[in-house]
Amino acid sequence: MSELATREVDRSQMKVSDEVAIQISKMNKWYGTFHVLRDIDLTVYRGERIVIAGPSGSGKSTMIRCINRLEEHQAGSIMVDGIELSSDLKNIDKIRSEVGMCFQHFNLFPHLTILENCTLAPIWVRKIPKKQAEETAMHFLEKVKIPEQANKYPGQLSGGQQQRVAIARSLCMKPRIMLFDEPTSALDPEMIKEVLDTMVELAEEGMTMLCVTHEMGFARQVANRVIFMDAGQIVEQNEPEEFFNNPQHERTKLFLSQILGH
Amino acid sequence: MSELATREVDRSQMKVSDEVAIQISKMNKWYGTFHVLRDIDLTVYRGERIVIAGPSGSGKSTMIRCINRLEEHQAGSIMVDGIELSSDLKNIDKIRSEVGMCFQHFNLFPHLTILENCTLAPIWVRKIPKKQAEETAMHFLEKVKIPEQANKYPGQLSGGQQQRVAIARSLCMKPRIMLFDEPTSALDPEMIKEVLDTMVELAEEGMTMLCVTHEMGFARQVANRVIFMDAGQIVEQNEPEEFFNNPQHERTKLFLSQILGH
Amino acid sequence: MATISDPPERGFRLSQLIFDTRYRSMTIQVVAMILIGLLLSWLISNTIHNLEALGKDFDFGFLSQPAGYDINQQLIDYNNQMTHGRAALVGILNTLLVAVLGCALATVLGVVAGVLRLSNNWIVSRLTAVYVEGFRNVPLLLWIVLIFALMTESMPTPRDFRGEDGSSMILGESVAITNRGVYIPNVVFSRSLGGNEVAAPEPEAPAAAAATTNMAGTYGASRIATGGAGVQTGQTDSAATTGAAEGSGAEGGEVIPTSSGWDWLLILAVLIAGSIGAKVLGKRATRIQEATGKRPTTLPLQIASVLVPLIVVLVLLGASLDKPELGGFNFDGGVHLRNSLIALWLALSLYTGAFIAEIVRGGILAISKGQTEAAYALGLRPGTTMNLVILPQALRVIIPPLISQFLNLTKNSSLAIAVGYMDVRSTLGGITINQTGRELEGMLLLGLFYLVLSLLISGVMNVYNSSVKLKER
Amino acid sequence: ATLDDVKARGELKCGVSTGLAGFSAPDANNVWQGFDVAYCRALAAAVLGDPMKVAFTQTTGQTRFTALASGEIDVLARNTTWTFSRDVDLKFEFVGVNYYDGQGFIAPKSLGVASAKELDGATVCIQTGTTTELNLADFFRANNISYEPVPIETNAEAQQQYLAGACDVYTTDASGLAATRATFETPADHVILPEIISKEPLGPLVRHGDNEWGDIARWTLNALIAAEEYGVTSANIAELSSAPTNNPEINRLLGTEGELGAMLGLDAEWAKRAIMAGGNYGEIFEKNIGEATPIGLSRGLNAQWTEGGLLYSPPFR
Amino acid sequence: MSDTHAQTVAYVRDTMLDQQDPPLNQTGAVKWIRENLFSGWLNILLTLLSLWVIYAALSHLLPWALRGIWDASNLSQCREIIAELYGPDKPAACWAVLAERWPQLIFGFYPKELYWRPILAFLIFLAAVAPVLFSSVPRKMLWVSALAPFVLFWLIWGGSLWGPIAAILGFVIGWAILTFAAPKIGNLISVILAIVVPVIYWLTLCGPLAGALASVVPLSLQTVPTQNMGGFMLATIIGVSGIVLSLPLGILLALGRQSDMFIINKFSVAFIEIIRGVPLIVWLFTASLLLNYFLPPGTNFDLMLRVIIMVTLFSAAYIAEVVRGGLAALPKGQYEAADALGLDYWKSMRLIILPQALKISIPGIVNTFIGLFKDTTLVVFIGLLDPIGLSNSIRATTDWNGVYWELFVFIGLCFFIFCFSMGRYSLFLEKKLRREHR
Ligand SMILES: Nc1ncnc2c1ncn2[C@@H]1O[C@H](COP(=O)(O)OP(=O)(O)OP(=O)(O)O)[C@@H](O)[C@H]1O
Ligand SMILES: Nc1ncnc2c1ncn2[C@@H]1O[C@H](COP(=O)(O)OP(=O)(O)OP(=O)(O)O)[C@@H](O)[C@H]1O
Ligand SMILES: NC(=O)CC[C@H](N)C(=O)O
Ligand SMILES: [Mg+2]
Ligand SMILES: [Mg+2]
Repeated sequence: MSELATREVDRSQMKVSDEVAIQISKMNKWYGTFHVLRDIDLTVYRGERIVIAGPSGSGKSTMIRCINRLEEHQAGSIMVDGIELSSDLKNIDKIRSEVGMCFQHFNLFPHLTILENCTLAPIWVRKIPKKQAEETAMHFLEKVKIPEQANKYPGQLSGGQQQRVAIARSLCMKPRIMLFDEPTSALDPEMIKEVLDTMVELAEEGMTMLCVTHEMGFARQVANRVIFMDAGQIVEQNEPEEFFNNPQHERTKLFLSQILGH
Repeated sequence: MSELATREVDRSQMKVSDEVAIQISKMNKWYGTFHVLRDIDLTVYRGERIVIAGPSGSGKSTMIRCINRLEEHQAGSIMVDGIELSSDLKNIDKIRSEVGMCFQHFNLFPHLTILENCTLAPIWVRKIPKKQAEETAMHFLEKVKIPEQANKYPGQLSGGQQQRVAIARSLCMKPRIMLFDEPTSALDPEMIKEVLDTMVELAEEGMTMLCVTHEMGFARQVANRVIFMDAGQIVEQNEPEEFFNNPQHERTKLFLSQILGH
Repeated sequence: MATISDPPERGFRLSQLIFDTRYRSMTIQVVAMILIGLLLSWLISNTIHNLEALGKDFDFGFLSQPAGYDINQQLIDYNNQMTHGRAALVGILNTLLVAVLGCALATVLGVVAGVLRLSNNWIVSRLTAVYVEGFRNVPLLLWIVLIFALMTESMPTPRDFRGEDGSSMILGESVAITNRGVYIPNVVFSRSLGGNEVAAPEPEAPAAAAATTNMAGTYGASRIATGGAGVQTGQTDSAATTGAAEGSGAEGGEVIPTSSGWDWLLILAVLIAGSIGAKVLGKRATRIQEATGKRPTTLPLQIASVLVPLIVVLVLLGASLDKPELGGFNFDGGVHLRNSLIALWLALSLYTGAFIAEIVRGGILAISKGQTEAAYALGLRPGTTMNLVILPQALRVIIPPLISQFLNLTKNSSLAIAVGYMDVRSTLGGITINQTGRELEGMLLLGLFYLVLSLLISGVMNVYNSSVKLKER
Repeated sequence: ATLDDVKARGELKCGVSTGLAGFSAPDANNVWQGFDVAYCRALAAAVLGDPMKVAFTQTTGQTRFTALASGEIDVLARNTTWTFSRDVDLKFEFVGVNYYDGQGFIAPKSLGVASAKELDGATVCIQTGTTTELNLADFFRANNISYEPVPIETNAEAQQQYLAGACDVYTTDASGLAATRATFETPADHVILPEIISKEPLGPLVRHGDNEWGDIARWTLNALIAAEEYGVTSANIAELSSAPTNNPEINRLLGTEGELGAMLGLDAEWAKRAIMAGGNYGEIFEKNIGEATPIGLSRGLNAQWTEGGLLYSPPFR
Repeated sequence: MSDTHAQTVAYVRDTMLDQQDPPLNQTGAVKWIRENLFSGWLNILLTLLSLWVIYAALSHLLPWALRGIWDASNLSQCREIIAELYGPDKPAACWAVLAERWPQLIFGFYPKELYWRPILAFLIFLAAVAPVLFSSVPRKMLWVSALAPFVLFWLIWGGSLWGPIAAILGFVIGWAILTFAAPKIGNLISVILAIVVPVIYWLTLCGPLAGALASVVPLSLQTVPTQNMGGFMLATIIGVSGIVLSLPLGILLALGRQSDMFIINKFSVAFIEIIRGVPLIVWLFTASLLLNYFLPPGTNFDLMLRVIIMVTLFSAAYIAEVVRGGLAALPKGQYEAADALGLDYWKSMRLIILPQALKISIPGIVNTFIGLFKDTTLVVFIGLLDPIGLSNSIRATTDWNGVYWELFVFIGLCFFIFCFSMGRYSLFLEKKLRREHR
């Protein structure tokens, strides 16, 4: 974290517009009879960088996945880019090609090379010529510092490299909104730094970002807003400064005391 | 490391005798045509604590595994406890029961409880009565602070706990020589401290130890000697003080600058 | 510092035979070798002694003696004056026939059932579960016997097709399902490459032949032909019309349509060429996609590239259908799929299909949900996801056990004995052994045949395995 | 030697068919009954003294010879035709003829065939591995007509196929046809066609080479036939054997005179026990397949030579 | 930060929400039916098709089965009763054949008055497998399992009790050599001795010893010859002995196939491939027809024994392949850790490798066993009276000529129950294993 801390991010440089990117209202979700998400209300503006924190099992991943409709919500509504998420297949396809996602467990395609992993969706969804798709892919692979691995298979990479490929792959679609689910879980401190740097760069370019992470350094430096979840609810949300220095809710205080003490 | 640093280890307490425990001379090893180890010369005296460091892929693990004959070397000789490692099964069995090994990936037996993992070899190799073996095992489990997990299975433990079981298991054979391969890789900082404490204790009892690690705090506090490897060769070896403060070789200097800067 | 001792002498001691890793394995192997050798020579010397005592010899001469028995289903020319060797060949072909048919149907059934079993439709998945568990847990032999009994007991006899109120043929009078099997139309050619005979100029003959052909023309349009070539409705139409035109146009000596191996070879060649063409089209589409990003629609073109040449060839050969007709005791003409073949085929396919269903299900489940999700998250459509992400991975899991199921099916076809299907076990391993008393030679040949077959199949599997393994790591 | 094996084992292993009414079939009490079975029982009685010490092995047309050749059974009594190649080439020894038979056809009355020559194009059920198969091929070739064989493993299956109409006619030994027809629900709906297309002398057989055992098997059969000729029945045998009668032939047969038993390697009463097991040939015939049974075969060729039949036992001397 | 989002920033929840019930269309029958049966036209079509299939099957089967006649002494009588009760042409089953013949289908020709013996044997068998199958049964019961084979053999075949006891003695000798002599003469030699000495004992001393003991204290049951065994009893005997015997052989073959020793490896591969490459039925014919050629002149042993040997070899080859998969699935680290602890080859196999490899292979092994059990029906072709063979001979009698479905349904059901429960057991194990090592 020390490295990040030394870097001065000019937060005012990052554009946040008035345009609403994601609008979640009164969203509820059950797994069977287990109430995972309760009355979630959240408005994300275009260009915002939001960090989602919370104890394990609080529903962070589930919420993120709902935005992509990898999970179906059962009550309330979610609007992404002005399109309401319903069972309409066409809407879902449209939204998914606009929303990138980087999984907690990478989910790389083991039968394709790194490069093919990165070009698959651009070619088949965006209908971009192969050559051009490969150029974009190499660009992002360079950004995460693994261009030399392009022709290897995922099984031949280390965990950290895999995680970087996952990030690059989701960026290759050039989505307007990115969802990151603990993008640094498998990395060692040196690598963490590199990845966070890349994300800061993206943030500077104005991409809307939702990031589940426990790297509070990232939250402090990059986020506009920190959202704290517990037991399926948003318990507190605030600007990072306020959130860390002056938490309001009891639950938040407890959590922060653990994280900071660590 | 701060914790370790505060602890004063009385290095003069640890006994180093003149007796040779391990004698490696002109040892070479190839994987196919890839020359992993080149002309390794190393003499370890009984009671010495040696830390082996070096970049990833430099052959540290391979060297340690040769001492146990988990890998066969192709040229030169290795003598352990005065016995030459050759294809003779009797010698190999004898050496293996004297040399404990703690693997980078633990290699616990998932079908046995923690206690059974620890007593298996004493009962079947050392032919120690079960009751006595269990007492020894509990002793070491207490040392690594997990006696309450004795009846669980490895799958039910967290990574850090597993690593500590692996250490305890190798100690239960009461080997005269211990080989540790990155014994703290899976641990969070808090746990690292606990494990290193245990190893310091063992060192104080006079066990011969070879430890691959990047925890330079440990090297500083406990080791008699630090060995630095690169590209299959021993590049530099020295007492910790000298090694850290006054490295001789260019490669060592580069490596230390990275590690210390991290 | 202690002095370093010299490396110990490298002399050879006897105890090294047991304790040195290098020599120990040699010792064990030599002992094993001797034991195996002793066992084999013991068995062989026993056999020699026993043969001597029985006054028999070991001789494959019987293969060239006349067989004397008839075989009902022959893929190659055979009659009871031909040799035992020829009879064995007929049996081998019959075995291969039922094995190939069985593998094909079992794959279809298994894939369908495996996919349906994963369906989120409760009734459908339950129903397929009943199918799978039912067939997996009851002996194959019982199924064979059961299906055979079902066919002989509940289907009408050919006799029942006589008269007004009896059973009638289905699919426009072209297919008859009887308890002796199913009679289906055969495709014959009036300009066969093997040459056509011309009917003897009997007074009624041309008229009758013309009538028959005319009928083919009339019904051809509304009929799906299921003959050996797998011809589809469209061509049948034109082919039959051609046949009709032929029939009415011919004067005097009527050409009798027949089919020869050459015709089928030509059709096969055309089919292969057509599918190569289709592949080329697909490749071209990929090239265009890589260059421009847009993939042109190729499916209709691909279908056409297979079908058009085929239709042309069929018209040129003057294809028509030879339908089964009720003769004296049985139906004449057409292709007779005997009960024994059908029962064996169905039972083998249903049984193996149940196992394949489980393999397919397991293969699809083995590809973790994360893969589908990742593909969806990238915006891929379900169809594309299946083709580009799931199937390539699932196939690696599915193919090896699938092939060993094919192997099992082939071996299980030896249960033909239960329904009197004349496979290689019934001819070479049954009647021939029985008539000649050459059980040792016969069983040896039979075992060798199956062994070679299964080694071939598992060889193919190994090649496949290593080819996909290379890609992965 | 087989005799020693049998004695050591205390049990005779006899191969029979897989079930042919009147010839061999187990009843509900698990006891095998029938004409072929009776011969095995007689042989067991002669050799072991107890007609029940027989282990029956079911054999099909295909498995019977290999079973006998491999020693799995000691004797095969399974309406097997005595042919040259079986005797010479397959290396077996037929010990006699217990039923003179010929191959016939059975067809449903409704089919309306009166002669086998009208069967052009018919579907014919046959048992595989039999002479039937070969005779059939010859018959149709000789008459230049075609047929479609449906090969079948056992008589029971053949019967099922035939009754279900899967074949137009069923052909096998005439005795087998009669036995099969007898078990039909309405036997009267089926006719046995007049042609008998072959000679089928059926008899028990043993392996080549063990002549002592062959002799025992042969003379047991002959004893049954001779007993009928001399009027020795299960009813009067006790009386006839208690003391020598004035017929020396009977005396030698029943062991009250001469050394015939010892010559065979058996005791003197071997034939007496064989006959007591199920009666003489005539009794066995009448009880299992005779006119009083559902099978209803008349003696015909199988009458004693004295009554115009072919049964003729060599003299016991 | 712009202040446009003031309303969303600084959101603090003051009261925690309670857990609510999901909306009605998310639970209950309505949701279930909508989601599971009628979501989308394809699904509706499939549902209707399935319902039709079910209706068609049941409407044919149920009346036939339920109307069935249980009380008749032969088929024609049965048909008369049906015609009388339901009128002509109404399908109805004649279960009477089962009522009359079921003992035959189950026990074959085993003497009626001795039925208690196989039944008792079956119960003992169940007790003996319980500790092997379920880890919750006390471990002490394993002794029952070890002794059971001998007791079962004695109960089923009868004869003198001393035979099995003398045979057990051989195992005791082997065990004694292993435990007492091994420290003195070394492992390899003692293993060899522990195999050779008992074999010599069985071949020479065992028989006379049993005979001598029997003449002192005759403890014996009435002997029942093999020919009298049939039906499901026969299938079970062949199946169970095949299963028990093939497992150790299969494991050895798998180890052999994994071995680096060229000859051992090639021999195992050849054995496995040859056995698997040829259909079981050909092997059975070999057992019944050809085995006598390969044995010394004059040897002649029981057909059932020969079948058991063949079936054992056959399934051993399959088990070897399954176990090999399990061995290959173990990470290399497990082998290394065992080596590093100083365990020798056999100890590391016994204590570390095999327990894990076998656990992984259990589903495959159980499937092999199901297959083996089903394959016992093939013995009908070599003249043993398995259930299908018996159904043929029942049909060969005048009384029951023409009965098919009833017998097939009964036999099929019995096999289904056996095999299905074995399959469920393997699922149970699989789930349990998954729970144990996440
Ligand atoms: N398919 C499912 N069925 C039932 N419960 C589920 C399912 N998936 C998740 N859950 C439960 O939902 C809750 C929220 O899960 P989620 O993955 O969103 O947690 P999270 O906040 O991402 O935690 P973590 O930080 O550990 O990733 C958890 O309690 C989990 O047990
Ligand atoms: N089985 C093998 N075949 C070929 N090369 C191997 C094999 N095992 C290891 N190597 C190579 O040998 C070199 C040394 O490996 P080793 O595991 O000893 O490295 P290390 O110093 O322990 O590294 P790390 O710190 O990453 O554990 C590496 O470059 C590796 O790629
Ligand atoms: N039908 C039969 O089983 C016997 C047929 C004939 N008697 C033969 O020996 O071949
Ligand atoms: Mg999560
Ligand atoms: Mg290493």
